[in-house]
Amino acid sequence: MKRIWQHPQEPKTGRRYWRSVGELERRSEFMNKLGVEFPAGDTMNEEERDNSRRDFLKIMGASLGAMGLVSCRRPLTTILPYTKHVEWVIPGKPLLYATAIPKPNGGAQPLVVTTHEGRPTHLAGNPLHPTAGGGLDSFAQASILDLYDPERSQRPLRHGKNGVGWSSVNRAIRAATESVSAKGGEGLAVVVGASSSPTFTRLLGELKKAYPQAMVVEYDAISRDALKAANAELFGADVLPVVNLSKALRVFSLDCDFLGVNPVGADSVKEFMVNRDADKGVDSMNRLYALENRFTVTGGFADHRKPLAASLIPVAAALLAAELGGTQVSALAATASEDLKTWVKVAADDLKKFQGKAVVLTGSGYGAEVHALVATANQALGAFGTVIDLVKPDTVTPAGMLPDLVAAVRGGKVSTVVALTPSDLFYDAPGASALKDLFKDKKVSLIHWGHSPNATARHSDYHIPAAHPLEAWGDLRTADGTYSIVQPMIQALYGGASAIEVLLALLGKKKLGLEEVKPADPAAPPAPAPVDAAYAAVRETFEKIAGGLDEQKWNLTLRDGFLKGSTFAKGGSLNAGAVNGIASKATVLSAPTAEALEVVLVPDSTLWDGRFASNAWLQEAPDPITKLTWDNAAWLSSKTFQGLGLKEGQMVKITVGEKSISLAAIEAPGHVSNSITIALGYGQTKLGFVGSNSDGKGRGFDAYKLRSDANQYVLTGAKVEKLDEIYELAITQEQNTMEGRAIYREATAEEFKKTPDFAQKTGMDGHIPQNISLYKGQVDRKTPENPEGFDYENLHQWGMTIDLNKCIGCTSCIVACQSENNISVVGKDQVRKGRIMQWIRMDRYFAVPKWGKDEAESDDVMIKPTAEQLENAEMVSQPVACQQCESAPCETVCPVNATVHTEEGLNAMAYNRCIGTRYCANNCPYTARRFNFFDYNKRPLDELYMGPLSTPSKTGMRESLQLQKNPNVTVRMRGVIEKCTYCVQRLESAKINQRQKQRDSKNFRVPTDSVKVACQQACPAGAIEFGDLGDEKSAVNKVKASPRNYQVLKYVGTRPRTSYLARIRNVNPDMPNAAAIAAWSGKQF
Amino acid sequence: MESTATASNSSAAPIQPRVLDREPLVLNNRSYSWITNRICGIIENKQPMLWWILFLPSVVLTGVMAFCFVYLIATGVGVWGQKQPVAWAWDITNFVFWIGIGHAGTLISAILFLTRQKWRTSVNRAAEAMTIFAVMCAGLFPAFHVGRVWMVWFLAPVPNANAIWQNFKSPLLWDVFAVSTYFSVSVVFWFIGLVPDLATLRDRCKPGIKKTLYGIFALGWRGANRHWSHYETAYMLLAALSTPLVLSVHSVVSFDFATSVVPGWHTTIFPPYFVAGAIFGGFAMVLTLMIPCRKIYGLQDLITAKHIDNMAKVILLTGTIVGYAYCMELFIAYYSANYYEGQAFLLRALHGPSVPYYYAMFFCNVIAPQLFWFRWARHSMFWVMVVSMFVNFGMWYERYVIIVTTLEVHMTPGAWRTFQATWVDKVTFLGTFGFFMMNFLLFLRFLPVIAIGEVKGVLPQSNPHHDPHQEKGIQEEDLMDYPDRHVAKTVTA
Amino acid sequence: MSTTLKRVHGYLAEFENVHDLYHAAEHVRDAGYQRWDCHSPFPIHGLDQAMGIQRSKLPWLVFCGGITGTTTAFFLQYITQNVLYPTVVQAKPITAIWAIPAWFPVMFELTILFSAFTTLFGLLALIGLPRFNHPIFASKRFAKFSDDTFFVCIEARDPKFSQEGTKAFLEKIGGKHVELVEDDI
Amino acid sequence: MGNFFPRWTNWLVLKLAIALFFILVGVSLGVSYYFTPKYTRVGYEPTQPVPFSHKIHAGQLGLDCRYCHSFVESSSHSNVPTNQTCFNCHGTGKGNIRSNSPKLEKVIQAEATGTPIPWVKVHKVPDYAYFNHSVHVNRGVSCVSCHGKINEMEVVRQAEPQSMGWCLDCHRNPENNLRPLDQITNLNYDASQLDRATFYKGLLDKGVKAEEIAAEIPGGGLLEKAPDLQQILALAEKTYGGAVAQQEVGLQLKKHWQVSPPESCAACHR
Repeated sequence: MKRIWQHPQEPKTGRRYWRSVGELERRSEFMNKLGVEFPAGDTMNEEERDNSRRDFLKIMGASLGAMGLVSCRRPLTTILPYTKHVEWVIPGKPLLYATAIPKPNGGAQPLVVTTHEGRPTHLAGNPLHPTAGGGLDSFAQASILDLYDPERSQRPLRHGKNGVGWSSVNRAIRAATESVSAKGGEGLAVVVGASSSPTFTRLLGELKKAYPQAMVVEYDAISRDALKAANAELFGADVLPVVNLSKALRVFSLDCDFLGVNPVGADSVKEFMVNRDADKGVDSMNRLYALENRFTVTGGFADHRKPLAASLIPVAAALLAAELGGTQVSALAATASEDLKTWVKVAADDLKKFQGKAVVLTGSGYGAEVHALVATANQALGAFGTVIDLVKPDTVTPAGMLPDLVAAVRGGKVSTVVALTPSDLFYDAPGASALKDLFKDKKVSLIHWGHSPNATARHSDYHIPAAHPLEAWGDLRTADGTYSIVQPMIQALYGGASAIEVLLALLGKKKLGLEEVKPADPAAPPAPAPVDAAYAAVRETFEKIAGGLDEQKWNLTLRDGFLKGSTFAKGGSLNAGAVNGIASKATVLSAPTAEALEVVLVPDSTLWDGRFASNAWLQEAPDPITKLTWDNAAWLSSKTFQGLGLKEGQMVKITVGEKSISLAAIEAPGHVSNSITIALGYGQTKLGFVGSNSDGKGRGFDAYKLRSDANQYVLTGAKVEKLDEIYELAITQEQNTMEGRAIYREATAEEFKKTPDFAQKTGMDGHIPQNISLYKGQVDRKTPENPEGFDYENLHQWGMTIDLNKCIGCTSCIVACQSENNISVVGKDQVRKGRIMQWIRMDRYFAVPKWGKDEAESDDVMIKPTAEQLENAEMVSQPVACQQCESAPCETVCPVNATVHTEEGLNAMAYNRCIGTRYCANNCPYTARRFNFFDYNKRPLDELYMGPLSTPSKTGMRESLQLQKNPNVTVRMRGVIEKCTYCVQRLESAKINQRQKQRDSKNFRVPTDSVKVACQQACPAGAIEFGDLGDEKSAVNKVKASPRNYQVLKYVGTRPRTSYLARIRNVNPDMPNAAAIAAWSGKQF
Repeated sequence: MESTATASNSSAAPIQPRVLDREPLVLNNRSYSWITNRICGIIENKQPMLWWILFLPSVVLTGVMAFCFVYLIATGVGVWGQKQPVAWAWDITNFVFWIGIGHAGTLISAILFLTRQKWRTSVNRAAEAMTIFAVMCAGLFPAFHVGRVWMVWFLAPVPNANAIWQNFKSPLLWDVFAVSTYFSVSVVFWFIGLVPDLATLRDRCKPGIKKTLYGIFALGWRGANRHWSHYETAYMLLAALSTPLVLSVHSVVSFDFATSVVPGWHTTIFPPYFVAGAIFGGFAMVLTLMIPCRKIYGLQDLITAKHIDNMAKVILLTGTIVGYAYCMELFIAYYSANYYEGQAFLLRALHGPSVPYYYAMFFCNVIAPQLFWFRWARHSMFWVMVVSMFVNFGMWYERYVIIVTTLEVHMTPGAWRTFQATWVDKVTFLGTFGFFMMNFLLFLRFLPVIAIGEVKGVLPQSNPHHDPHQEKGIQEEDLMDYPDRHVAKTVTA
Repeated sequence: MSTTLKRVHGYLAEFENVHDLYHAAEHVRDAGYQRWDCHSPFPIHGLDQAMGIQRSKLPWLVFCGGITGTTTAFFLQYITQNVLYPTVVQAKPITAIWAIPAWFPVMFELTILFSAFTTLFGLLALIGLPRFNHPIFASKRFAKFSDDTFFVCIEARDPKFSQEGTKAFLEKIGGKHVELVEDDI
Repeated sequence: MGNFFPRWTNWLVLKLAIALFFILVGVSLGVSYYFTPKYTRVGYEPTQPVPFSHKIHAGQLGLDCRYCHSFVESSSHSNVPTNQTCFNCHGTGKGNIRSNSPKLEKVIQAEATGTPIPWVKVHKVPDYAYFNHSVHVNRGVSCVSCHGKINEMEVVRQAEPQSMGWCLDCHRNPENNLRPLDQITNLNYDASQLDRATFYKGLLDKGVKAEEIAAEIPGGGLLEKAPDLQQILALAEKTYGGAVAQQEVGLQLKKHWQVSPPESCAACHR
C-alpha cells in the first residue's frame, strides 16, 4: 500500500496547527538573531521539537477533529539542518559553558550554563570554583529568565518612545562626549553602581583620565555608602574586610542577614555550613547568635535568637564591644535593658572562649558607629587575619555619592548624565520624582542604560537596552577576588549593550547595537568575526591580572570559569584611633514605642532593590519568612497587629515625618513590637505585565518614598493608622504552626548527644506496628525472602536526603526546579486561590516552647499562642516535594495507570496519559502533586477565565520564553497533574551516556554521584544529597546512615525515598531560657 | 385480604369479638377500571398549571447546567473552586449526593419486593424513575470533573496502539463499572416493570403517533398468563440481582474514600455508613416528590397515609444508623489513639475551617428525623415534608463534610488551605436539580406514575379465592383515622 | 373487501373477575386443551397451577449469563494486568493470586450486568416478544384485557379444537361474549 | 380496527438487531485497521525538496549511514547533514562529482543564502515521547529495525508503525533485533551471514565465560564441565542448524551485554 503524499505548497494563511511549528519558527524574529552567530538551522529544529511538544495536544486535537482525514493527511513537519556545521554543537546534546554573573550586592556568582543549540536554558553553580563554588541564590538562578523576558527593554528609547535606531544612540553618545571634551569633561557625569568587574573599573579609570573634570558618582538603591565610609576610616580607603565563615565556630549577628540578602564573604552560606555538620560531632559545630527586629533566614537558622528593635542594635553593639573588651561606649551601653545585658553577656563569654574562631557581624545598612564597635569586637576576638581577611580590591573607584550629583545638577554644573547603575534613579532614589523634575528643569540630557524600560528609562533622553551577562563579554571578581571571565552564550537577542560596552562607546572605542554585526556572508569562506571591542578590553584586563596574555591560560580560564590564584592582595589593619573617633559620634537611640514606632527598610528577598520586578519566577517565589508572593507588605509584630485590631492584608497608613505611604499589613511572628519592617523594591509602575499589574499600577507598595537619604534603613518616630480597605495578598501558606505533628524534627545538641536517634523515635514513629500482611509487595531490597523487592545489584535505585540542619529556607531550589522542569508561572490571582505550581513547597512553621494562654499552661498544641509567645517564636523551614514513596498511595488510585512505579524506585508520571481525575493529589499525604487548573502556558494569566476567548495576540507562549524551555521536559497542558520526578530527564540521559561509553560490556552503573538533580545543584547550603542507593560509595547512602535520618509521616507506611535529617540546635546551656529552645519538638506526635 | 375475610365473618356472626382490621393498601375498594382511569388520566388529561410552573424553570436550569459544563470544558477545571490540597470539592460531593438519592428507587422495588412488602407497589414506579434520573445527574460529575474530558475514553479497556491498559486496582475504575452497571440495570428493571402498563396505555389511545410509540415499547404485550409466569420470574430475578447491586454501588463509591490514606477517609465503617446514608437520602427525596404528586393528582387512595408512614419509619431507622456512624467515627478517632485521625475529627467538629457544615449535617440528619418517633408527625404531610427537606440538605452537607473539610486539613499543615466555591460550582449544582426535575416532570407527563398492573394485583378481589359475589360496602368501623379518607368518599367506583 | 381470506385463530371468551377466570382455567386444563391461554391485566396468584404451566427456565439462562460475566471480568483483568502490561502501583503485588482481591468489585459488577441483560433478552426470547401484530388483537373487546377484563383464548391449532364444541365448552364454563377470532392472511 | 401494527413489524426488531450487530462488528474492525499507525503511518512517503536518493547513496555506493548522520551514535536524535557534507563530494574544488547537476540546485542555493533546506520529516515520534538514537545503535539495534531498508528506497518511506505498542514489542523481546555492533549499519544484514566461530570467539575474547555462553544455548546448561569453543560450536550447530540464527545471536547478546530495555513510563515520557 504505497501512497505518496504530495504536500501542497503552504498557503500564506492556514490553521496554525496544520503548519509545523518549525515553519512558524522560520518566520520568527530569532531566525536572523540566532542565525548570525549560529548559522541558521538546528536551533529552529530543536525549537520546533520542543515547541510542538508543547502543542502536542493541539495537534492531537486537530487530527482527532479531522478524524477520517488523519489517514490521508498528516501535519507537515520540516527538519531544518545547519547549513554549515557549528563548532562543538551536537544537535540534541546540551553544551555547557563556564561564566559568571554579578550578584546584586556586588561580588560574582560563578556559573555553569547549559545551552541547547545555542539557547541557554539553565544555570548552575560552578563546582570547580575555589571559593564561591556550589549552589547559587535565587537571584542568579532566575536571571536566565531575564534573558528571555519578553518585556525586557529591546530597542533604544528616545524620551521613553520607540522608533529611534542604534545609530542615533551612537550619535548621542558621541555628541555628549564631544560637547564636554573641550572642558576636560566638565558637565559630564557618569552614575555607576557598585561593580566587581575589573575591566569596568579600569575603563572607568580611563574615562576619568580622558575627562578629568567629568564627575563619577556611585549609586545603588541598597546603598552601602555608610559601610564604605566606615571601612575607609577603619581600615583605609582601598581596604575591604572579607569574612570567611568557614573559619568561625561562633558567629554573632547584629541584624546581619548573611545567609540571606546580606552576604559578608565570597559565599557566606557555603562557608557557614562547613562547620554545621552535626554528624561530625556537635562539639565541632558552629553556634549562631542573632539579634534582629524581624525574622530573617539567618535569625530563623540561629541557635539563639532574640528579637531586638533595629534602633537598639547600636546599644547591643556597644554592650558586646564592652563585654569583649573592645572600645567602651558607656553612653550607649548604659541604656540597655537588663535582659539584653545578660543575653549579650552570656553570648560574649561564649565568644571569648573561641579566640580567632569567633566573629561578630552586622548589617551593612547600619551606621558607621555600629561598624566601628563591631570592628573593635572582632579585633578583641582576634578575628582579623583569621576569620576576617582585609584585602585590597582593584574594583573600587573613588566616586562621589548621589547628593553630590544632585547638588551639581542644581548648580547647573552638569549638562549630560550617563546612568550605568542597575538601580532605577527615578524610582528608588530619595525624592525620586523631585529628582526627575530637577533633571527636566535643568535640561540635563540623560543617557540611561538598563535592562528594563523602568522609570528612568522612560524619562531619559536616550535609553540603551542592556545586554544580559550571558550576551556580552565581561569579567568579574568574587568577594575574595577570584577572577572570572564573563563570556557570551548567545548573540544579544535584541542587540543590547553591556555597561563595559557603553563605557567603550564613551571612550569612542565602540559603536553600540546591531548595525555593527552583519550576517556572515555564507558565500565567502567563514571569516573570523570582527574583533569585539569588549572582548579586546577584557583580554587587556586579563593580561594585567594574569600577568601576561597566555592563550592557554586564557582558554583554561574560559573553560574552568575562573583564574587560579587570582585572589585580592591581603593587607591593611584596624585603625584603633578611628574607632574611638567614630564611636564617640554615636547618638543614643531610645527603644521604639507605640506612639513613635520604627520602620525598618530591607532589600527584598526576591526582588532585591526592585531590579528583578519583571522576573516572574522571582515574583512568584514566596518570601522565605512571610510566604508572600507578588507583593510586599508591612510586617507587624503580633502585639502591634492585634493591638490595632488589623486583619491580614488590611491597609495601614505609615507616616514618618512628613512622608507617608499606605500599604497592606501582615502579622509577622518573631517580630519586635512597635517595629515595622517593609521590603523595598515594590510598587514600580508601568513595568509591563509581570513587573506591574495589568492596569499599570505597581505590584506591592513603594517604600522608597519614606527615605530622604539612600542610607536610611531604620526610620524612627513613625506613626501607623488603620485604614478600612483590605488588600488581597497572595500568601502560599495558610497554616503557620505544625499543629504538633512530627513533620519537622529537631533537638538541642545535648539531647542529640543523649539520644542520637531521637528523630527516629519522635512522635508515632516510635510505635509503628509491624506489617503483617502476607505479601510484602515491591518494597525494600530484593532478597530471597522479598522476591518482589527492588533490585539494588543490577539497577540504579535513586534516593534523596534533605539535611534540615543545613536548609535555611531560601527559595533557590524552588526557582532551580522551575527553570529545569519548565514549571509554569500562575500569577497572583491563582496563587491566592492556592494553585501555585512550584514542585517544591518550602513549608515554614513557627513554633513556641509552650502553647496556651501563658507559659504555665498545658502543652495542648491546638490552643492558639499569645502575642508574646509569637514574638519569641522559633522558625523552621522545610522543603517538601514528591517523596518518591516506594509504596506510593497516589499510584494505586489512578484509574488509567498514568502514574506507576519504575524498577528504579521512581514514582513515574506520564503526563500524556493523565486524564486529570486529581485523585492522586487527594491521596498524597505530602500534598506534593500539582494540577494544571488552566492552560497556564497558553493563556494570558489575566484572561485565564476567558478560556478560548482570550485575546489572540496574548494567547500562546511568548516566543522568547519558548527559547528558555528545557527541550527534554514536556510542557504540560491544562488538566494534567504534575510533580517532582527527581529530574528523571537527567537520570535517563546519565544512564544513556553510560551505556554509550560501555557499549557491548556489562557495567551500566552511572559513576558515583555523577548525576545531580536541579535542586541539589542549586542549594547554596549543600543540604540536598541525591544519588544511587545501590551504590555503596554514594554520598546519599552515607548520609542516610546518619542517626538523624527520618522519614516524614513514616507511620503512614509510604516508605518515601526522600528522607530528612533532623536539625540540631547548638544551644548554649548558659543562655537565658535555653531550656525553652526546641522544647516544642519534644511534644510532637 | 385478611381484612375482607374477617369482615365477612363479622357480618355473619355479630357476637364474635371483632378482629382489628389491617389497613387496606388501596382505600375505598376501588375497582380495576377506577385505578386504570385514575392513573392513565394523569397522562391523558391536560397537565395542571403547577406542572408548567415547575417545568419551564427546570428546562431553563438544565440549559444553564449545560452552559456551565461547556464553559468548564472549554476553560479548565480552574473555573471551579478546587485548589491544592482540595482537589475534589463540589463535583464529587454532588456525585455522591445524587448517586445516594438514586438508591431509594432500586431499594424499594428490589428489597421490598423480595421481602414481600406489598405496599411498595404504589410508590416503586416513581421511585425507580427518580433513581434513573438521579443516576443521570450523578454520572455527569465524574464524567466532567476530569481535567481532560476528551481523554476520558482512556477509562475504557479497549485494545489500543499504545498497548497500555487501565489500573484495575483503582477504586475510581471500580466506580466506572459500578455506576454504569447500576444505571443499566435500573433502566432494565424499570422498563420491564413498565411493559404491561405501556400496553394499557397503548390500548387506551387512539391510533396515532402516541399509540405507535406506546405500542413499540409495549412490545405487543397481551397479558397472556404464559407470559406472566416468565415475566414474574424475570422480575424476581432482577430484584434479586439489584439488591446486592444497590448495596455494592454505594460501597464502591465509599471505597473511593475508604481505601485512601487520608485521615477522615480511611475508615472501615464507610460502606455500611454510606449505604445507610444513601437509602436515608433516597427515601427523603421520594417523599419530597410523592407527597405533592398524590395531592395534585388525587392519588390519596393509592398512596395512602400508610405508605407515607412506612417510609417515614425507614427514614427514622436509616437516620439513626447514620447518626450511629457519625458517633462511631468520633469514637474510633479517639479510641484508635492515632493522633492524625484524632486531629482530623477535632478539626472537623471543633476548630477546623468548616465546622458549621458539620453541625448543619448533624442536625439535619440525626436530630430532625427523630420527629418520626411520633405518629402524628408521620401522619402530618407538612411535618413529613419538612423533615425530608432537612434530610435532603443534610445528606449534601454530609458529603461536603466528608470530602472537602477533610481535604482542607490534610496531613502536612504547611499545605492546608480553605475551600471557597465559585459561582460555577453553585450554578452547576443548581442546574442538575433542574435537569432532574425536568426529567421527572416529563415522566409524570408521559408514563404511568404508579404501576397500574401491580396495584391491581394487590387488590382484595385480585385473589382468585376471594368471592366477588358477597361484596360488602364500606363499614363505619373501618373509618379509622385516615386523614384523607373524605377525599376518597367523593369518588364512586 | 369482504371476500378476503381469513384464518381462524381461536375462540376468545370473556370473564368478569379473577374468581371466574381461575375456575374456568381449571376446567379448560381438565378438558385437556394444550394450545390455550388466559389474558389478564395483572399476574394472578396460582393461575399457573390452574393452567398447569411448568416453572420458567429463565433462572438457568441468567445463571449462565452471570457466570459469563464473572469470567469475562476475571480474564479482562488477568490478561490486561498480568499478561499484557503488568504495572506496579503502591508496591502492590502483580501476581494474580495476590492481586485478585482488587478485582472482585469489577467481577461482581460485570456478573450483575451480564445477568441483568440475560434476564431481559432471555425473557423476550422465552415469551416471543416483541411481537406487535397478533391475531388476538383483531378482537375489539380484547383491548379491555389491559384494563379490567379477563379472557380465555383457545387456539384453533389445538388438536381438541372444534368449531362448535369449543364454543359450547367455553360458554359452559361461564365465558361471556364467546367470539371467533380470525385474522387476515 | 383490528391489529394496529401490520404483520411485517413482527420481524422488524430482530432484523434491526442483526443489522446493528454486523454494523458494529464492521465499524470496530474498520477502526482497528484504518485508525491505527499500522495504516496511518506506514507507507508515508512525502516528496522531499531535494531529489536525494538513498537508494543510490546508501545502496549502490554503499555509503555508511554514519557518514551523513554523523551524530547518531552520540546524540539523542540523528542529525540531518549540513550542506558541507554534501559538498564534500559534490562541491566544486572538492569531489567535483556532478557538481553542476540541476538536482543540486536547492543545495547550492541553500549554501549561498544560508537558509536551510526544509526536509520533510518522515518518522515522527510523538513529541511527548523521548526517543534516543545513540542508546539503540550503541547496543546492537540496527537502523533497519526501525527505518526499514532505506538503502532500497528512492524516497524515504516509513516502514514501521513506530507506535508505542510496536516499541514495547521489541523492548520485551530485544533478541529479535540485536546484532553485533559492527553490523549496525549493514542494512542487508542477516544473521545467517555471520560466521559462527568468529561470533562466539568474539564473545569469548570479551571475557565472557564459556559456560555462560553455553547456558544461553538450549540444552547447553546440561554440560557438566566448562566447554571450549569447539563444543559450543557443535552445540549451537545441533540446536540451530548450519546457519547462524537471529535467535541464537540475539539471546547471546541480550545476556552478555546485559540488554534490559525498560518498560516503565519514565523511560520515554518525562
